[in-house]
Amino acid sequence: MPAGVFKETYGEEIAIFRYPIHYAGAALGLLFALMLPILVGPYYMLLAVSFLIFLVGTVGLNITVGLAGLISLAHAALMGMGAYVTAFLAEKGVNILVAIPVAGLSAAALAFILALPSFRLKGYYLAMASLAAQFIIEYIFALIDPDQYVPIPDEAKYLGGIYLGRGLPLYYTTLAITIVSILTAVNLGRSILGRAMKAVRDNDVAAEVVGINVYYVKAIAFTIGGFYAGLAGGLYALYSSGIGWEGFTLEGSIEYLGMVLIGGPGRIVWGSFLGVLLVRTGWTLLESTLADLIVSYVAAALKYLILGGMIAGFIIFEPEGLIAVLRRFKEYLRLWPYSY
Amino acid sequence: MAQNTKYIALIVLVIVVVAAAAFMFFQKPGAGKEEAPEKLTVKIGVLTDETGPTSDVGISYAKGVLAALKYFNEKGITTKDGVKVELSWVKRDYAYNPTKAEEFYKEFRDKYGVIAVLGWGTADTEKLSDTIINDKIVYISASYSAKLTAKPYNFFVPPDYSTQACIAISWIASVKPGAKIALLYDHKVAYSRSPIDAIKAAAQQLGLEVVADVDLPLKATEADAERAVLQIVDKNPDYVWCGNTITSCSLAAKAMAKQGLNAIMISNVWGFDERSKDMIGPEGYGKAMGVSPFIYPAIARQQNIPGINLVLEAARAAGYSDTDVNLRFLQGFLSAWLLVQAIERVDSQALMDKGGEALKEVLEASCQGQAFDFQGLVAPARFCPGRHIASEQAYLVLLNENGEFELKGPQSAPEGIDCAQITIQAGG
Amino acid sequence: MQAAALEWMFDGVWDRSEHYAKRPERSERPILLAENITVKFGEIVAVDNVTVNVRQGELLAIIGPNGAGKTSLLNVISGFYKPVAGRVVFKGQDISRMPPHKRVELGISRTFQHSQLFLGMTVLDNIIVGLFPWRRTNTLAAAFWLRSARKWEEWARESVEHVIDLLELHEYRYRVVGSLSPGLQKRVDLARALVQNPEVVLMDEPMAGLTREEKEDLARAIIEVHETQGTTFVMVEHDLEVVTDIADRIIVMDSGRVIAEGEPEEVVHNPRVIHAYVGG
Amino acid sequence: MVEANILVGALFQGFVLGLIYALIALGFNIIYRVSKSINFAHPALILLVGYVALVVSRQNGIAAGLIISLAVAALAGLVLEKSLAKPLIGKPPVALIGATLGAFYVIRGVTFIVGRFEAAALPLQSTYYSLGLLKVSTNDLVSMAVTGAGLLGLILLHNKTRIGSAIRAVAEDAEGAAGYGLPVSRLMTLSWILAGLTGALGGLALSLKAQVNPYLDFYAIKAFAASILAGLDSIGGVVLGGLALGLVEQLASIVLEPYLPGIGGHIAFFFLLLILLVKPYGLFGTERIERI
Repeated sequence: MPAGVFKETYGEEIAIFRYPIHYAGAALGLLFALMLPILVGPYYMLLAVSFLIFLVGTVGLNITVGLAGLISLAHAALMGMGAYVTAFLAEKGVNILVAIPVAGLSAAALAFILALPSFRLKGYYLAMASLAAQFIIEYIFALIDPDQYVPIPDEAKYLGGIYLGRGLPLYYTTLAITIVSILTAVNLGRSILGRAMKAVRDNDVAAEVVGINVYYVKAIAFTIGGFYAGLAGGLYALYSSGIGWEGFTLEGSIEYLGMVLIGGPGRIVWGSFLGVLLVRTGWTLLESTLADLIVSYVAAALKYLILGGMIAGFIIFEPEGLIAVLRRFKEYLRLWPYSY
Repeated sequence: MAQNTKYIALIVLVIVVVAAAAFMFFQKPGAGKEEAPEKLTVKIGVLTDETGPTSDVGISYAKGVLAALKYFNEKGITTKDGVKVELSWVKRDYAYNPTKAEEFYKEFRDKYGVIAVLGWGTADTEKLSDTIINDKIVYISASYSAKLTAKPYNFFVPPDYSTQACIAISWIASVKPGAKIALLYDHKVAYSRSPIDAIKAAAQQLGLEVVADVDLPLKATEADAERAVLQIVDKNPDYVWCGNTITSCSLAAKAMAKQGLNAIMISNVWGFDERSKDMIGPEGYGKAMGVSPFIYPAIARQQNIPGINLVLEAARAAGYSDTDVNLRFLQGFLSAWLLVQAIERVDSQALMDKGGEALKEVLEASCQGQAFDFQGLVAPARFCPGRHIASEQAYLVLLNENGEFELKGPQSAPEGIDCAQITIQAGG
Repeated sequence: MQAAALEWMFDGVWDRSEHYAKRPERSERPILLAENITVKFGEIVAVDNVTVNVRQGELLAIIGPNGAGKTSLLNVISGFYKPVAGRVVFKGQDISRMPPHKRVELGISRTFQHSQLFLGMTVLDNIIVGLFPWRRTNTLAAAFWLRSARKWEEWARESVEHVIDLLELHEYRYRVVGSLSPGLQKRVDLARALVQNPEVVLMDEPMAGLTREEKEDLARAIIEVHETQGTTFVMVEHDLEVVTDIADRIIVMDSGRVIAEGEPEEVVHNPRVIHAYVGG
Repeated sequence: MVEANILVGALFQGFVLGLIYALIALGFNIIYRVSKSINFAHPALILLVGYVALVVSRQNGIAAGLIISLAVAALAGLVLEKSLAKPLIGKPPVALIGATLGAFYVIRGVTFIVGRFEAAALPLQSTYYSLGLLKVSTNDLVSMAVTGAGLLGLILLHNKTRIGSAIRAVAEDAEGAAGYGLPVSRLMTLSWILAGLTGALGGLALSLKAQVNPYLDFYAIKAFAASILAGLDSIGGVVLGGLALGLVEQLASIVLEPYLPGIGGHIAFFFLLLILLVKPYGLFGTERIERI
């Protein structure tokens, strides 16, 4: 806690922005986010859009995995649920800005059903249940989407004459929804519900005995995670001309889990941010660089080797993720040159 | 509280200012016209699957594409009006993940400004088929779904799956009139289902009888294949259509031999190639064949088809051995070759002004004009607006009793029945 | 109707008195009754047909050698173990089938022998989590940090500050509990129970592993709560000295059975107890 | 009505696949017993074995393929134990789940380098025999021999040998076993190697029955369902679970396929979810008593 800052109310103490530096940081960050289209070309702007979409999804998984400690391997399927619901509604002529929240809610409903096993299961059993769920949902997608492609009609993507599906409107729409998602996630994290999730994660037996309805908390953690996954799916439908179930397979779920575990489980915003930046966006950029330098199959194998190695490595050496590494680095810089 | 309000007001102000600035910044005036230079660079995107679920064929296909691009680039490409063209390509492996494919496509489009994409399978081609219309980017792929023939910017070298299947049916009718056919394919996979309606219609028209329609999973084990075969065995089919990929089709052929089903299996183009010999094994010799619009490279060499020397030369120049040149390599090579031929027919000014649209126009000009010729490796291709069916001709390749591939045909599509149209109308 | 629904969604009603109900006077009336309880682990009988009657406002201690079934009995009362036979009655209501968290809501809180704190969280959060059953916000209100969420947070903080004062935990508020000494962890554990303003506190070996000084601090805090708020305590304890000092009544268990019951003085001199402790 | 020959053929094939599922599921079971967690790298190991066997047997014959792939799988088990399981002793089981998921990807990468994910068949000459309604091939016989030997060997090792009882003791109570002077750490290593070996045998049999292709790991994931049916700590139960899964798959395909195409390949997951919902510790598994 920086010196010279005193809080007068309890409310101030748990505010999101507690110190002047927080305000400055938030303002600068927002400014950067808003000006990004000016700073970079259209391709990087679209890359940023896909970054934001997956950030929303990862924030959701970070609540399920990081806060509540429930391993979920069905996150990509939940995202798919959101995308399919959006596609279905858009087909029916519903505006996409209406469809996206509905997508979130329907994915949340599905997640709630998936959470039912978590009432009786923990740890490895839950991981297996969600794995089964991932395959079952994938199978159902394949049945309802036999063409492996559902187009999202452009007509649904208009807001007062502005086409939201590309360029700046796409970027700002995604950014706005992402910011709201992140703020609500932070609020949930600092609420009693968020604390109860952490309690369930740290010691679910004791949590039950000290008065936490563990079933309820687990279910709600899963449901909230599902909501954000669905939201990401809806955003994805906005960004994309069409969806196919092959985009929401187990590999996607593992990648999501990797982003949470590498970035920083339990650090909803910054952990997810770093995870997506490194695992998804960073990798896309790296792949573009590598593709010109080395033989493609080596690059392809590297994808598996590096992502897998990082997941295992972080769990063994730094379970708190990249965010903890950065924090230590920051502390080191702060104290430099006196290392004590 | 008051302090918070102040900050919020500040932030809102910043948002408004920046957003306004951003919008203004992006209203750039259109780029001015330039004079035709000595040399043009054409940007091409290459999407491949070299690590995903279809990589068993995707790797060879990608090699073929790259070998062709390198070869023609070095040999020199000139447009119709004599301007030298240099190809510059960006390759990305999307591992059959449509999400990734879209990301890479947007990279191609917005970062590199490609005017054509050499794509791969159902996952990327179908997904991008609407986007490319807006972006005016020509998309040449190895997904031969009939649906794509109606899309203005999708092209491929051989006939579509439905037409290919109809060619097979027509061949059966010519060899054995009134034959009984059983269908084995994955009922929930777009690629496998795609030609089924056309097959049924063609069979009816040609007096053949479809006696069974059984699900055979794409991810099959011997157990699945045997179960499927057992379900058709007492229907006594003369021919079995296998609409899947090579693993499950070769398992089906084995199961047929095991269960003593005396019929010939005809596989879809992705269900049968050089590997079938080993994967089916001696017990299936003489009982399995595949539809192929392309002449297998090994056969092409035996028959001295002129085009194969070009392909081999390109492969060697790119550092591949002759054994690398298989059917899939050839398919990739031909896709790239089609693009090169289109560039050679385009007017340099049109190419500069209209990009992909100019390529689309010359490709479609072949409808009435000169066809794209591939020196005998595949039937010459013509594309008509709204109907991009390159040709209506394919071979049937039999794995004969000696374990050698034997070319039958070329066979033409049945008269008076529009197989692609049937598939498009059925919505698959 | 609509207004009520909106209020529920965005501004849950919070009545302070609900949580701080006034305690009845101390009396002989039983507040908690565990009747004919039997607990088995496979073939092993941990608790064998035990009946314990806890009176309103008393400080009851359950003592006995290791493996006597004390903790198992406590686990049955708090709902963590399902007994093979018997029932638990709290204020006239049979709570035998109630899940543990519901019992907390009714007014039975507990502490643990080995620290069962949430090690990744701060002291403050560990204590606030105890107020989970009394939360008056829903997910939507929490997500948008609506007035109900903010007000509840403030209310919760006041409640927590109250027990922090009581147990003198001021300087550790923001410390992650994993880094605290065992003695402090026990205090946080007790704080988490007390913030729930329980009618009955079940304590499982609160003194185990503490230094003498820490024991005295803890005992003082317990007595203070006991006397000022009239809270009933049921304490499983090993340390006879502490027990005889502070307990109103003692129950002695051995091998899953109750072997003695009564005032501290008489129990300590009971020959069966001496036998169980010394001779056993 | 289903014809007899279809039913007989499907039941027999279900049985053969069931043995394979059982053997692969035993790999999960062995790891669970000593490390109290699921080894998510196991499916990738199956994939690796398939490709190693393919690549080696092309050059040096099927026997060499068998030996080398067994050696590779044992080595992989050893490396997994040393690099993941050992450092994570004492951490919650979720940590090992995450770490082995990472290993799943790493092994996939290695497999890719080894075999480029091509689709091919192991070079084994097939002959067919007819037993009335039932047709049997060399592939069936070899698969049954390999899996049967593997299962029998493991059960004997587990029940009749000193190593087996030592591993059982470690599985029951690692600290207690250490107290009796058992080399717990060595036994854990041995268990991981053993799991690798069973995976190799299962993977080889699977490569025969499904040919070598990039989605072999999918079948290994389905074997999860077999391992959970009877409870993760019962060896006999796992064998039953595997057989049940193999048969259910085939029967479901016959009965439900007309309504739900491809259900046979996915019924395992419905099966798995149902068991987890209804009887999470399996039919014969024991619920762990938690203490506070």
